[in-house]
Parts: sequence; C-alpha cells; structure tokens
Amino acid sequence: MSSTELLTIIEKDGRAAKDKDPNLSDAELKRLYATMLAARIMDERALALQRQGRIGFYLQALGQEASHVGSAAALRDSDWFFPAYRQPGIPILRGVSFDDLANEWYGNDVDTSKGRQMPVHYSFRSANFVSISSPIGTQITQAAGAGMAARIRGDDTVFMTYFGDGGTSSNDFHSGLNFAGVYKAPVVFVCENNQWAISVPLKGQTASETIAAKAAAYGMPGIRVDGNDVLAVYRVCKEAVERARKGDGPTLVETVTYRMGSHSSSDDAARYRDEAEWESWKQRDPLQRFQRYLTKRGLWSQDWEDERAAAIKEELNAAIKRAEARPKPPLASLFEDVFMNPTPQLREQQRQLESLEGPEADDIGEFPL
Amino acid sequence: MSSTELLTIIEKDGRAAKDKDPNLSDAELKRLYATMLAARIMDERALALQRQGRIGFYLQALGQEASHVGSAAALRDSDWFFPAYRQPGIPILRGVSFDDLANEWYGNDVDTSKGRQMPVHYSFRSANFVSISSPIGTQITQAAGAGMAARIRGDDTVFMTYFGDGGTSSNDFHSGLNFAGVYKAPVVFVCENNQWAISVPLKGQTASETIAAKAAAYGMPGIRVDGNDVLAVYRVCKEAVERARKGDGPTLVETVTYRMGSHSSSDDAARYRDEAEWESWKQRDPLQRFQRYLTKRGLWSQDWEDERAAAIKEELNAAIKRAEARPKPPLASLFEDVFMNPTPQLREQQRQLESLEGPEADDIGEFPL
Amino acid sequence: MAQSTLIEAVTDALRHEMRNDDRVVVFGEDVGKKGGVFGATTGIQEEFGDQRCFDTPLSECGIIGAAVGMAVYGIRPIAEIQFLDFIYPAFDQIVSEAAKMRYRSGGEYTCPMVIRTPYGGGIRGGHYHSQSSEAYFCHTPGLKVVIPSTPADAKGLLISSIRDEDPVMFLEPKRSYRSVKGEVPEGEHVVPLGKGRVVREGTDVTVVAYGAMVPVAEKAAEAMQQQGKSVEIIDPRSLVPLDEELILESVRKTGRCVSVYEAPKTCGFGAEIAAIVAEKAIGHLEGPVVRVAGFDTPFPYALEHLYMPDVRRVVAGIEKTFNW
Amino acid sequence: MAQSTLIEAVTDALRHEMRNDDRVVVFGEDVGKKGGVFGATTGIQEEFGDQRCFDTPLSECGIIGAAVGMAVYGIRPIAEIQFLDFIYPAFDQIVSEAAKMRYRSGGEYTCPMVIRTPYGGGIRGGHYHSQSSEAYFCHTPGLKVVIPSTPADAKGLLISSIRDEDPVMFLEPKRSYRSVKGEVPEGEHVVPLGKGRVVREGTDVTVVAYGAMVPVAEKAAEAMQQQGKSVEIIDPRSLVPLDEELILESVRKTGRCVSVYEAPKTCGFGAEIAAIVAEKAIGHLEGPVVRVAGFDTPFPYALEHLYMPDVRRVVAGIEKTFNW
Ligand SMILES: Cc1ncc(C[n+]2csc(CCOP(=O)(O)OP(=O)(O)O)c2C)c(N)n1
Ligand SMILES: Cc1ncc(C[n+]2csc(CCOP(=O)(O)OP(=O)(O)O)c2C)c(N)n1
Ligand SMILES: [Mg+2]
Ligand SMILES: [Mg+2]
Repeated sequence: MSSTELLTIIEKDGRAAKDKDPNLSDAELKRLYATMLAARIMDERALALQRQGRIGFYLQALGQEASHVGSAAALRDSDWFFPAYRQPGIPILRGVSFDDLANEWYGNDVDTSKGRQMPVHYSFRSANFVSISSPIGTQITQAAGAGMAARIRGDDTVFMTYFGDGGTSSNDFHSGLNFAGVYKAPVVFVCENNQWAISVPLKGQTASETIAAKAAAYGMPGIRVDGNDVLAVYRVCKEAVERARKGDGPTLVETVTYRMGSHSSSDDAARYRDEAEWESWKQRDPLQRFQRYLTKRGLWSQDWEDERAAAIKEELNAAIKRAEARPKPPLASLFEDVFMNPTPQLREQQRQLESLEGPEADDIGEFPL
Repeated sequence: MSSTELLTIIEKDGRAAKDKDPNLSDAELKRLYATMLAARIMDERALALQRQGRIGFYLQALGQEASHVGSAAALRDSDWFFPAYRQPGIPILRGVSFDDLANEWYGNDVDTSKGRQMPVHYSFRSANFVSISSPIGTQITQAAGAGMAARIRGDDTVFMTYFGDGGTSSNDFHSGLNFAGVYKAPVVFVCENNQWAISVPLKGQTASETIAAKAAAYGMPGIRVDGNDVLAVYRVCKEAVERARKGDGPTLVETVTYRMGSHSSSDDAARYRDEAEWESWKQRDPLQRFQRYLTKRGLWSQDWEDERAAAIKEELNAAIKRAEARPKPPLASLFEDVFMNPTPQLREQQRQLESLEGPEADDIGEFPL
Repeated sequence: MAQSTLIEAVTDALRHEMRNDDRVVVFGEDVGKKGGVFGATTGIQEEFGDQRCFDTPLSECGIIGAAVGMAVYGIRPIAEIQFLDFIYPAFDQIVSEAAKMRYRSGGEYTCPMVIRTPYGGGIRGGHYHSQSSEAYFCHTPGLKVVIPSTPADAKGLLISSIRDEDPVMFLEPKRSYRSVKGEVPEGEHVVPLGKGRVVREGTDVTVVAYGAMVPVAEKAAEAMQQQGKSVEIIDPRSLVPLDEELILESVRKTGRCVSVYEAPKTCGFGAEIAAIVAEKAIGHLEGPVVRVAGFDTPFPYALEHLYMPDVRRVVAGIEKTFNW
Repeated sequence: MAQSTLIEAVTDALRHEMRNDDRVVVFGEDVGKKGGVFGATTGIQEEFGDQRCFDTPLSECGIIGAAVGMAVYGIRPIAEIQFLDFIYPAFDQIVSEAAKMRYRSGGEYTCPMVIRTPYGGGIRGGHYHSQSSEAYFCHTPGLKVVIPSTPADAKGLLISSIRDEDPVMFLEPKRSYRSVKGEVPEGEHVVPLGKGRVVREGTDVTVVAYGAMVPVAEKAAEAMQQQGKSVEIIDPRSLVPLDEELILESVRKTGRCVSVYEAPKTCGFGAEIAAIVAEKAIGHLEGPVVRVAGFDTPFPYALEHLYMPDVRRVVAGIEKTFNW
C-alpha cells in the first residue's frame, strides 16, 4: 500500500486474494452489506421526498457506500466521528434510527438538532457522531484537536474524520493534518475522493498526483485505496486505526470513488459532466461488487436482498410518516442553545416575538443549491 | 537536486565543483557579495539604533544574507517580489537607497509608506517590491494570483515570494501553492527555513521530513538547497525562474539556513535556544563562505572589504542622519489612502481632529515583540 | 429598457464590463461551466473563454488571496464567493490585505477588486446559507460595501464597483435574485457608490432598509398608510461610503427612525444608523430610534420565517416610534 | 491582597484554574518555554508540563480548530492568539464553529473554550499589532466577549470565562498589561460575566468605556470635574452579555451618553451603546449621544498618538453633549 498505488481486494468476479482479505465474520459481512443497502435505499427515498416537495433539500451518497461504511466499521463504538455530509451509512451502522434521520430532514420538534440546520446536517451524540457543518473542511482541525485531547487525557479513543477531494483545498485540511502530524494525534483522515467538487473535477482542484501523496507534507502515511471495495477500505482503515490507537499517529486515507449522483438535490450534473465517465463508474458499483464476493461466500441471494430491502423500506416509510406528522419546533426553541443560559437580550427578543399578533410570514423561497 | 537532498556548491575551503558552479561574471559575483555585506552592516546598525531608542523596532536577517540575495539575483529587474520581513538585501540589490530604507524605520514624512507600518515593513514600488505585511503568509497566495494574472495578460514576468519555516503552516501557504500548481503560475516560492519561528523549532512546526517535500502535495518540484551558499541558492533559483518563465509552472525552494539573531529586537533567543546549535551554525556563515570562494577567484581581499564596508557605513550614516531629522508625516496623512478619495465620514473625522486644541497625547508605550 | 430579474442584471453588468475592459476577469467555485450555483455567471465562460472566467479550487483563502495579487499586479479581478457564509476562510485576506494594501503601502500599491457574493435569508438555506454579515465589512476601514435592492441598481452599482479603484464587497440579496424584477437600462448604466435612494417619500417616519429588506419595508409602509401614517423609505445602497446626509435629512423631517436589517441585532448596521441619528439629529427626534433585525441567535432552518424581519415586525417597530 | 499588574493577574488566573481543574490546557504560539511574547504564560509550562501548556505550529486556524475539537471532546482549552490582529486565519473556526456548535447541534455538543488575546493600541505596534476588532465578535451570536480594565477584573473575569460553558473571547488591553496596576485578591476570585462596573459615580454625563480606554476616561472625567461637570464612568467588562440596565440607569440619571472605544468608529461597539440608548432612554436624553473612537482608517504607526482616543478627544466628546 502506498500513496500512489491503489489497493483493491475484491476482484471483478468477486474473488479476493487470500493474503489481502480481512477475513471478517459472516455476521459482520452481512451487517456491512445491509448497512450499505439501507444507506442506498434511504438516499433514494429521501431524494424522492425532496422531488415531491416534502423536504427542502437532500444530498445523496450514491456510489460511495463502501467508502464510508467500510471505513467506519474499522472503529469501536467508543470511537468518534467528525463527519462531512456524505456518509449516511455511518449513523445507520451505529444504530441511529430512521426516525432520528427523518426528523432531521423535516427539522421537526423532535429533531436532535432542533430544526437548526438544513437536511443531512445530522448531530447524533448517541453515536459519537459530531454535528455536521456546511463550511467545507472545518471538521478536520477539530478531529485533530479531539485527538490531541484524547492523548492529553490519556484515553485510547480514535477519531475518524471525512472530507471530499474539494475539502483537501481547505485551510483546515492543511492545519488539521499538520497539527495531527506534529502531535501524533490518533486520527484517521478519510478523503472520499469522488472526483468532483460540485462542478470542479479533481484536476481543477489540485496538481498533486494523488490525494494520498499530500500526506508526506505532514509526515504521516498516505494510503490510496479503491473506495468502491468495502473490504479494501475496511482493511486500510483498520490498520490506520490500530496505528492510531497504539500511539503511532495519524494516517491519511484516500478512498478513490465516484459521486454517482448530482452534487445535491439542487444540482444537475448533466450540465458539466460527461455521460461516459459516469457509465464507466457505473460498472464499479460498490454494492454489486460486494454482492459478488458475498455470493462466492454463500452469504448473498436475491431473496435475502429483497427481504432486507422490503424490511428497510417499511421501517423507513413508517419513520418518514411519523416525522412528517410532527410539528415544527416551538418558537421558544429559536432562542435556546445560543448559550447555556439565555442572555437578557435574548429573553427580551423572545418576548417581543411572542407579543406579535397577526399571521406569520410565509414567503420564504426555495433553496437552489 | 531533490526534495530531501541538499545542494551545496561552495565547499568549506571555498572550492566549487565545476559542473555545479553557475559561472557568474566577476562583476556579478562582487555585486552579490557587496549586497550581502551591505545588508549585514545595515542590519547591525539598525539594531543598534533600536537599542539606543532611536527607532522603535527592528528585525534582523543575520545569517540569511545568501539565501535572499542569491535567490533575488536570479530575477530580472522587471520581475516582482512578494517578500516577507527578513530580506533586507533585496531592496539593496535592486538599488533602493539607504535613505528610503531609513525613512521607513523612522516613519517620517518621506517614508514611501507614509509612516503607516512598523520598521522593516517596506514598500518599494520602484523595485517591484510589494508592501510587506505582518500577518504571516499572506503574500504567498498573492504571489500566486499575480502569477495567474501575468499568464492571463500574456506577459513573462516571474514572481518570487518569501516566507519562513513557520510560514509553511499558514493557510496561505496551502492555498498559494495549490493555486499556483493548478494554474501553472510563474512563481518561485522561497521558504527560508531558518529552523525557528520565534521560539518554536522546526520539529514543532511540522512532521514533514523536509519543507521541500511539501511541494509534492501541489504537483510542483521541491528543491532543498544550502541556504548559506549563495551560489547554490542562485543556481537553484535561476533554474526555477527559467522554468517559470517558460510556462512550466512554479517551484518550491527550501533554503536551509539559520536565524543567527533573536527573532526581533523585542526577543531574546537565549531564553529558549541552545548556544551549541548557534555555535555550529556560526561556522557556516554565508559571508565567510562566499569570501573563501571569491578569494580563490582572486576577487576578495581584506582591503577591498574594508573599503566597501567603510563606504557603506558612511552612506548609511548619512542617510540615517537625514531620516532622523525629518518630521513625522502631517496629520492629514492619517486620512489619506484609505480609499483613492476620502469619504465624507473621513473628511469629517479629519476636521474634528484638526479642530482640537491642547497638547497631543504622549503616553504611547513600548513594543515588546 | 427590458424587464429583468436582479440576478440577470448582475450577469448583464459582468458581461458589460468584461466587454468594456479586458483586464476584468471572473472566477470562483463553479462559476465556469456551471455558471455559478445561482447562475449569475451563466454564459460568461462561453463568451469570454476560460482565461477570463474560470473555476477555482475549493479555497476562499486562495480565491481572495489570488485576487489581491492580481489587483496589485494590475488586472481587475471579480471574485465570486459562493455564499457569504463561506467567506470566512478568506477573512484574513479581506481585512488584513485587500482593505489595507493602499494605506499600508502609502498608496504605492492598490487593490481594485470586487468580491461578489449572495447573502441573506429567505430561501430555506438554514444555518449556513443565509447569513448577513455586512457589518463585519462595514467596520473594516478600506472596504466599500455595496448592496443593491433592485435589478437596475444591481447593474449600475456593480458596474461602478468594478470601475472603482478600491476593494468593494458587493453583497447580493439572494432572496431577491429571482423574486425582484424591474426595468434595467440596456448598455452603459452607472449608479455611483455613496448615493442613497429614496424608495418612497413620506412625512411621519423614516425607515432605512437595504437589500431584501426593502420590499419588506415597502409592504410595511403600505400597511402603515392604512393606519394613516406616511412612511419614508431610504435605501442607502452603499453602506460604505454611506449617504449620511440623505438619512439625516429624512429623519430631521420625519422625527422618527427605524432601521431594518436581517443580521443579528447586536452591532449590526442598524446600530450604526441609530448612532448617527442619535448624534446628529437628536434635536429632531420625536420617538425612540428603533431597530428591527435578526435575533441574536445563529440562523435557524425550520423557524426561518420567524427569524427574518417580516411585515408584522417592521410594522411593530414603526408603531413603537409613535407609541412609547 | 497583593498589588499586581494586569498581565500578572492574567497569569495568576491561568495558574489558579489549571491547579483547580486538570482538564484546563493552555496553548498557542510561543506560550511554552518563551512564556508568550508578552509573558502571560511565564512559568506555566514549568509548573504544568508540556502536555498542558504547549507551543503550536504557526496556524491560528489550527489553534482554534483544535481548540474546538478539544472542547467538543471534553477538555477545557485556553488558546492564546499572539495578537488580535492575527486571529483572522481562525475567523471561520470562531464564527462558524465555536459560536454555532451548541445551537446547530441542538445542544448535543458544546464548545466551552477561551480565546485569550492581547488587543488594542498604545504600544507603538503600528498597523498590525494594535487593532481592536471586538465588534466583529460581539456581532456573532454564540460568543461571549470579555474585556477587563483592571488587574482584579482580569483575574476574576478570566476565571469566570474558563468556567463558562460557552466560548469566550477574552480580550486583554495590551497597553494596560504593565501600565495598570492594582490590588488583586489571592486565590479564588470570581467576577461574573454580564455585570458591569461603575468606575466612578457622577451626575451630569455617562461615559461608557472599556479596556485601555477606562484610564483615559478617568483622566477626562477629572478634567471635566474642573469645569464643574460630574462624569459617571461605566465599564461594561463584558460586551456580550452586556449589562444594559447599568448603562441605561446611568443615562436615565445623567441624560447624556458618550462611548469611548479604540476601534474604527463605524459599526464599532459604541454604535451599539448609542443604539441601545437611543431606543431605550430616548425620553431622558438631553444631548446628542456621542462616540469617541478610532478613525475609520487602518491603524497607523507614526501617528498612533493622534489615532487613539486621548483625554482631549474624550473631553471634546463630553463637551459636545452639553454644547450642541
Ligand atoms: C468553505 C465552503 N466553501 C464553499 C462551499 C460550497 N460547497 C458545498 S459542497 C462543495 C463541494 C465539495 O466538494 P468535495 O469536498 O469534493 O465533497 P463532495 O461534495 O464531492 O463530497 C462546495 C464548493 C462550502 N460548503 N463551504
Ligand atoms: C498570522 C500570524 N500569526 C502570528 C504572528 C506573530 N509572528 C510574527 S513572526 C512569527 C514567526 C515566524 O516564523 P517564520 O515563518 O519561520 O519566519 P522567521 O521569523 O523565522 O523568518 C510569528 C509567530 C504573525 N505575524 N502572523
Ligand atoms: Mg468530491
Ligand atoms: Mg523561521
């Protein structure tokens, strides 16, 4: 494994080289697949909700399921995530319910983040899944800092942070990796290189030969892995996590993958992207690839998939129904959580708002991005 | 030349390997030496002025003369500098007078930057030497942008920007090199790695094996050169400049050198730095090294040096005397150059200030850094 | 004169100046083939090529740092920042560099550049696609801050901004991009920076509003009309330089002043309006100087409609200047 | 009680809290062996070791980003930024992350941290070692902003800030570091955030000043005393949360208000003071609400003494509230 070669484990036909296979248990393999499947189904469903005008916005992870599920599976439950917005499989893997996910899309009164953020910007304390931010890259330095804190405290938590190829251009990528390198922070930096940052292709993002090559600038290993191969991603990340936990410092992992959808529900990739490129990646679908491996091991059948898919859909639809039926957060919630305790100014502003009569404004427009 | 090896040309005894020597003319060699000498004398004199309380602050470049004079000499006069604060030899090389330099220290009425900045933050339009900023690193993206502009305009200007080892941690280092890499901007990025950022040693700055190694992250060559060897620096930079001018893009040059003085007139390196380290670098003084080479070529003698030094001191002292005798800038200058034309608000503020009677405040304190 | 939307007027101004001056270049994230996430640069790369209109890496620090270098070297950069909320990685280059270049170099180096960026709420953008932080820039000497509220002003002010010899923050009210339409003069159309506009004349109270708050103020004025109160609305159009005299004249006439802005109330631009009025028109005031603003909270998503100043809040603010 | 300088009081507070709570860590550029460029962390690394007091690479973005991550994870970071002028590379982490973490996560994640930084002029630091940009932070919901003017307050407010559950910008008036001395209680000493201090009682005019402007205001008050005018001085101590009532009570009593601050006038914190007074004490005002501030220019070097509000400018400002 190096910063220029690409590690692949599952071959086209589903075979895996013995010396490379991470040898996960049957149950673990099925759990990974089921998580990837759930993420895909949820993504599809949520985009449909957006198209129907039932939720305001959505960001799919179509095609990147192996990349984030495979990496996340390398952690213990006590380890932490500093995620970006394209890892829906992680909360699912960590047992977050569809209710909690759907509540966030609707920004309703039981949303864990109280309707403060756009859809897909989850916060799940129960899963050590830190609140997602929109500004690109900010989670990267935070993960480095949390890793420094764990070392100071002397605990053995490992931190995994996610960002895209675009994110490598951010200020925080540079500072985050630099700090982690200097302090040997127990962090795995996962760059999901899906080739595009909205409409900007990788070669417009950096002249670096690979993303993994950037690790040298920070004195840490940089590993390039086939991001559509869940076992390869798992294996590389598992090694990085172990290194981190032992105190040997951070790793940059580049998962080479592809954004199969548009950037978001507001974007139309057809305006700037080549159909042929998409087609070629379509052949490398991470679920199909994993299916072939599981089939070879006798762990996958169409029936099993259909049954799982049906169960997921049912659960999900029920959750959506419940989420949709809930009201918006109460007016008072607007003024909560600015600080632990509201200031006199906030209390006054709340009172003023509460004292108003007449209809509330309703001419809020649509989000284009 | 590579990003981990160190190019040296002048050997300890003053010899230079034929295949490496850039073969500068006698006149050019003497000009380089004289510039380094002038920079050193000026630095010493200015620090003394600060110690005498005659100027408020000073930043020396002691020990780094070869690094910045050698690199700057690789440019044409029409090329531009985006400098940091530790390259006093560059304005001297470009023919800026001691008067202009001293006027800046005093912030007097004929200072090119009108007394707006602390000593050593020069701006010399006449020398294509862009106004020095205090915030570390900001010049780096600007140089990249200027390089992009030259390409857009289709001219062949080359840009050289300087920063320290500490500067490589800045946001602008990352963005500047990334942009230059993507757009093949004609920029030479010179990192004067003097081993310290105030009290922070290089290993506290980055875990990268070398600074030059960081170039890979941006798809550009990174060259490591003995920064106390003026010919090696010149040669490496000359090649980088030529590559840039041809349209082949940017280069990161790491000049390995040492900050022989304290960080600034406010700092005392003895509080955090090892005497032995300093001693070992003292043996590698760039002027002495160059002297030995020049002596071998019959271009240096103690008499010549003494004569040059005396002339420089005389000129310098006269300039200091003139600068010191000049008044502060007029009150009106406070309100100039905020915009091309003052706003009504600025005019009003100026009138208010002018209307005041009584003594001006005089309890401004001392600068500690 | 053609009817156009505010965003079409922006594109029109860009095209006009790029034809007019070949030093003008446009860049930012996704401004090329995609034409920007809101479409403001639609067709620009096609017409002017990818040397004069190009995409950048995802670094606002790089975008603005490069723009400063370009401006110093002598071309005319127009940098698009995708959302004002994402400008902060570039904040150092804006406040420490662009704003101070002319001053710190004694006028030897200058920084004529435009930073265009959509700002403000009203499009369900939530926490990070809705902010109004114009006050940060107004508090930074060396920056001009321009905010149009109509298509004609968008064109005329943007053209002036591009021709200006100093850095200009050109903030575009994204809520108005397509919702506000109007006549826009074709070809050359210049609206000078530093001159406000009387949106509506009135005699009883002055409302100062800009950007997407102008239409809200207008509706509130109509509501007040029905209560028999005559509202004068002033749109300063550029916050820096500010047309203080226009505001003061109006307040001296009406005796009352309300400012309306979307940003958090504390230290927002409305505080500046209030401070000017309280210093220079104190003898004319007949009621409290009122601010109707965003709350001192981060921007919410689900309750955006409660956060943004709306007609009922502006009306309540105006009423307060009468009944106190 | 011992006499100490303001900067000694800062060190005292750090030491006290680091002894008190082993989650507290201190870091920044040159804070370790060197003890900070002003010496505020002198002896801290020696006492607490280099795990709890350490130097960082030269990246404010990294310093604050790491601090946010630490705070979220559960330790108590105190980040030193060498000069407020150099905080802007970290602006995104401050305004987009630290300030918004609690709100955007619905209270699931919090960010209790302190950013300590010297600010202001008066030490011949010129363009980039003198700025006062407190207003940027006051305008950012989610941040507390604290500025001490005496050694005792420096200690008591810093201890409160470290114990606070939210991010606090702790701005230290560097001009006062050694020039202002006073009694400082030993051991535990807490001054709550959000409570202002009456620096001097008076009946004719209220002056609101903070940081290094307090001593200037005091001298001006003495000068006014000789003209037979009695000046009340209020030091808010924390700008957010602001002790509005203390200021309003005073202005209702005196009928006049002057704010004094070093920052550029436009959109500075004095505008907020003026706006509050013009909204809530309008019926009591007997003269214009005046601001004495830095000019709307970048900070100069040679003419610093003219730029900074001084006694004659404060006196002129006060006089204006009487003669207009
Ligand atoms: C600082 C910042 N600038 C711009 C944006 C707008 N934006 C949102 S996503 C995106 C592209 C991100 O690309 P990448 O990092 O590759 O992640 P991907 O979407 O491909 O997963 C951009 C430019 C932002 N959110 N934050
Ligand atoms: C953004 C920023 N942070 C902090 C400082 C304070 N400071 C001035 S010089 C310096 C160290 C610079 O080290 P390096 O880049 O190696 O340059 P050198 O002084 O060694 O030439 C620091 C921290 C600054 N000027 N700007
Ligand atoms: Mg991407
Ligand atoms: Mg250095």
